[in-house]
Amino acid sequence: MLGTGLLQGLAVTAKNFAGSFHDPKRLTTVEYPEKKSVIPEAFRNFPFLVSENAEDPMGTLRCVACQICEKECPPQCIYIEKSKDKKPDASGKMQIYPAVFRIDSSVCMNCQICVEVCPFDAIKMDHVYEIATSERFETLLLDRHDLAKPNSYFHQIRPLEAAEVDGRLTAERKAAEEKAKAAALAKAALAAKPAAPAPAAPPKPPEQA
Amino acid sequence: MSPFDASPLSPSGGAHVRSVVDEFHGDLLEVSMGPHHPSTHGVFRMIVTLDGERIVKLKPVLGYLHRNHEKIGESTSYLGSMPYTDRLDYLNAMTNNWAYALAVERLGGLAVPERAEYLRVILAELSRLQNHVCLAGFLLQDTGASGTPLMYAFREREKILELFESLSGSRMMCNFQRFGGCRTDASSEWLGQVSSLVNGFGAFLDEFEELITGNEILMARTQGVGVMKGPAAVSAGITGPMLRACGVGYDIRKVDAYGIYPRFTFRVPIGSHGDTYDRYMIRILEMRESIGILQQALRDIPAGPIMDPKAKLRGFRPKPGESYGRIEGPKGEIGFYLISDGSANPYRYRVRPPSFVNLTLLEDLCLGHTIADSVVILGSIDIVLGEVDR
Amino acid sequence: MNAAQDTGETLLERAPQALRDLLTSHLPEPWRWFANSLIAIVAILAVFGLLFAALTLAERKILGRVQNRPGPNRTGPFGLLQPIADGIKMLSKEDIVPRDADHLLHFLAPVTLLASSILAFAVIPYGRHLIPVELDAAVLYFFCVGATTELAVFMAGWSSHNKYSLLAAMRALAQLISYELPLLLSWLPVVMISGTLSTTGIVAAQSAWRWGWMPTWHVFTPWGLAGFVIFMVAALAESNRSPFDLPEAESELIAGHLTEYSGCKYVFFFMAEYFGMTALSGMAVTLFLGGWHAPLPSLEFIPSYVWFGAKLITLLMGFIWIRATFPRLRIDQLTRFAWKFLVPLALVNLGTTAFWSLSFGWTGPLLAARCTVAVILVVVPFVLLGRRLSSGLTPRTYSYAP
Amino acid sequence: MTTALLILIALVTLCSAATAMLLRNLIHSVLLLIGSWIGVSVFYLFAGAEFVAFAQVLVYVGAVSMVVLFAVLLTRRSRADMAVSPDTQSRAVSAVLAAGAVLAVLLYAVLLTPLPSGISQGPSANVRQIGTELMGTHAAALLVIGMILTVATLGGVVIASTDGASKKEGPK
Repeated sequence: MLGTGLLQGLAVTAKNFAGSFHDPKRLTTVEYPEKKSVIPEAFRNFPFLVSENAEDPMGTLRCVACQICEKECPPQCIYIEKSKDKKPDASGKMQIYPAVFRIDSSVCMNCQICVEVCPFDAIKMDHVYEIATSERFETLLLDRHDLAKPNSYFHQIRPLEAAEVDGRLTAERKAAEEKAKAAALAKAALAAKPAAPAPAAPPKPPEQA
Repeated sequence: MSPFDASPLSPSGGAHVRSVVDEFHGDLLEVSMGPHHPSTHGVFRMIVTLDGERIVKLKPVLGYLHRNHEKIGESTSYLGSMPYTDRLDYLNAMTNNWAYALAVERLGGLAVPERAEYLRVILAELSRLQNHVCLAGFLLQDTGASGTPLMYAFREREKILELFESLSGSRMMCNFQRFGGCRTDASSEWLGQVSSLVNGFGAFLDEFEELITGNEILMARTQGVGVMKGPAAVSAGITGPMLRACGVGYDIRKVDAYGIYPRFTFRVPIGSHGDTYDRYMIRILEMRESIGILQQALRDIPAGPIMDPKAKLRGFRPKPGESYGRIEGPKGEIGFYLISDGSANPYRYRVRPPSFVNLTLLEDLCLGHTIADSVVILGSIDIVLGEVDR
Repeated sequence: MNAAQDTGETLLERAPQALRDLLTSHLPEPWRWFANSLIAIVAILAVFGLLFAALTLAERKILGRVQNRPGPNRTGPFGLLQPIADGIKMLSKEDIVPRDADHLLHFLAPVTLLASSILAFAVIPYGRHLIPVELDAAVLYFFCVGATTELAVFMAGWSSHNKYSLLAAMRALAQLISYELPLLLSWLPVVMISGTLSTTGIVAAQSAWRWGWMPTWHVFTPWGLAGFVIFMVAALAESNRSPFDLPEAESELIAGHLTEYSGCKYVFFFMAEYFGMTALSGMAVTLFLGGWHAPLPSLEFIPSYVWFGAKLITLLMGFIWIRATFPRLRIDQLTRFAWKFLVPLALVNLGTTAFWSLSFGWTGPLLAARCTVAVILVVVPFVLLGRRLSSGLTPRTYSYAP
Repeated sequence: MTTALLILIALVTLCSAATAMLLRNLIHSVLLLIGSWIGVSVFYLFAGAEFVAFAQVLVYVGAVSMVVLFAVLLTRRSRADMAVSPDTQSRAVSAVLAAGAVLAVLLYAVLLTPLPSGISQGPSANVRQIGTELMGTHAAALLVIGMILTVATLGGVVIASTDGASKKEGPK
């Protein structure tokens, strides 16, 4: 009362003024272009497509054009066209691949649902954020060449998640290979029999972690 | 009758002021405040009729941010609506997510594991902290406090947002809750960060209150301004801190006991005057209670799964039926009403937005006050236009 | 005074004078007066123009630090070139005048405002020998040029043909009517005590040392302190600074009378605000803080204008500090504060001053009685009026729902 | 040189006063009136009456003009006022009559006042002398004027507060 509240307020601002010079807890600003704040691993901003190999990204995309993400994307910013032919994937199995894979990043709202529903760990969320551009259509409509980034990049931005995904994938591939080997053995053993076992099923969708 | 017509609720002698309008027709100044106005909290517009500086009529104009949220919800899968709920009250994605998840869980009969319930409480209370701290900052900004309280508030909010980011991947558009649990688990070091933040938050609140709560100018600007009476508030459907500031001790965390809230001991502060100062102070006091809840939750959080194994994200088709999930959001009762016809999309998707309902009494609160008060009253209602317009 | 002259006449003390005489000495005698005046005008514009630039930066830096951010630091080292960048930006902006505005008044308003705020610098004694114009009624002159500032704000608000600006114009008028009176009443005691309206005379009246070390500035007397505080509060209102920045109240009136101004005219308003603030602070220094006198006898070797500058800058920092802390008052509260608190307080203060001057000769125990009575005469009205003003406004305690 | 300047100022003063009467825009009229007040104060300055000049600006430009402006802005145009047509012959006649009466009184006063012929060095009254005069010789008159003004102010407040009934119910 009688101005004591005002004086108290002045004391607090004076304290903060002094504190901003010596107390890092008070001056929390990160001066952006020179310094950048540490991005947590979970940070997500726009999807990218994981390819196994940096040299040949288009040949080693994990995506098999199953179109689940296209269906589930809430703002429907993904457009996929399946290929007519098949290409061997990382484990050498013949797979359909996306002939067209486009993401309209001006529509995308970074919700990560495409990542959650992808059964092949083929689409992941990126860490980029300096993506301002002055052109609406050519630069924001990303096609598969823009989207493809190698697995090593994935390891770089999300080491924990990438390690977990890689472990799971190698385990699955090993299992598939063993199954195929067993199938081949069985085939060789029962060469006379006409019916060949069906090709190995695609790896099962990962359980929700 | 539209809530903006002359109503018997009028708490501030509005009826009398109206008669003055008739006497001096045509000599009043009509000012269109917004949608481009520094203090309308987004794209809100008030058509204010002024007699000198005194408000004799106020007509809110809504809808500048309308984007068909409810209709989109009816054509999107249950999962697909979750990120849209982030964008309702974009300060409180976590609580919006929870309310929507609650509605879907009730529709699909899903259980939520223990750990997920604790995580939800922690995130909801953190969300409450950062919402209230923002509100206090914005309200003081509206009284003209040159940004200092707002900056202090945002400094603390930033810490909470960073926690949200490291858990959910996004600062504001968290999209974190799922039906039957949460999307990712919180690491123990994340919980440790939360607990150090929570332990430091009390000191911040003390400093903030020392800065401004006892300030005579603030008291002069807010005490007795925009007085709302309890019965009027109840009949207008007002919820949250707005309602509690007029002395009605109604808190869905206590009344509805959703989630695991009955396990925590906390008090519900209520005001006695129903004016802007009470609305401000109730939020400050609620933050102190939230700190208590957070400390209990962080102490008790068990290990275990975070998703109901029955829950499935893709192709979720609940049985035909309807459900209403509501929680005590920072701004009031945020509820989602869903009707399922057994398909992958809800047949009806309806949001009960606290901001919008709380806004209905704006004219009654402002009548007879000055144009400067109208800005402060609007600030004390705590609206987010993403939720008002949907 | 003589003692001060003996010790204070250092080379530095006379430096501004010497420099001026050096420049004008080769001129013929009849031109010298004109040249001297011109030099004084240029010096004032240069010094206070630079101070204005520095103040805008300082204000932003201090506000930033108070708000826990670094403030502008992109332009030049530590952001020191920021005022230049601001200037270039503002001056290169398009000058937009609303179609329905009153073009002549819209143009005249910033010019009038800037002119009148610069005129106020004429009578302030900046140092022992530094006073641009020696006037018999200098204090009166100062406040009479200051009176036109709000008129210019009104012109700006009214001519803009904008409803927010019109409201701002009304507020400016109400604010001026309310705060002119306490402002005038607050310095009357100084005139009563020093018996002169001339600024040099008022400074001279504060030149003595009590007990050999304590300066006899007016602020160190009970009535002087009260007068100083009233003066500064009224000065905040006169210069439209927070918490009395109602004409340009951003949160309700967008920018008030400045809403329809851009480019160079906007800069004029901005400059005028800072010039007005500086001039009022300078007058406060002159009236209450001993003008250019040093605070201790042993510090008199430092030139007088340095002391004046130091006091001036301290007061200006106070303005910024207050802006960083307080919310804004409402217009009715502002006028009530003036009429029900400041004016009565200033009137009582006149009485206190009368008592002080009547009891001039009291010594010994009577001196103690004199001080006590004066303090009581200041404190009791303050408490009573403050209580009345803030009746019903209290911090509250809250209950919890059962 | 000085005479030319004085004539110029006199012309500006008179012109702004005349235009102030003729303009239909009240705000412009008030601003022109202020201009003429400033012109008058410049005359005082030339006459060596510093104090009166500054007081003139302070009181008239600083305060009276504000009150006039305030009154202009706050006056509500009621329908009764609108009904009176602005320029009728009868109004013109009464205006001329009133102006003539005022002029007559002023002329009478001016002609009666014994003006010193030739340029005399005006009484170099400084502020102190004016103060002593006011507080000594003319103290009674000053007090009476003060009382009258105070009463007038109080009366104004009383009249203005008749519509305070609605204010009582408003916020404090």
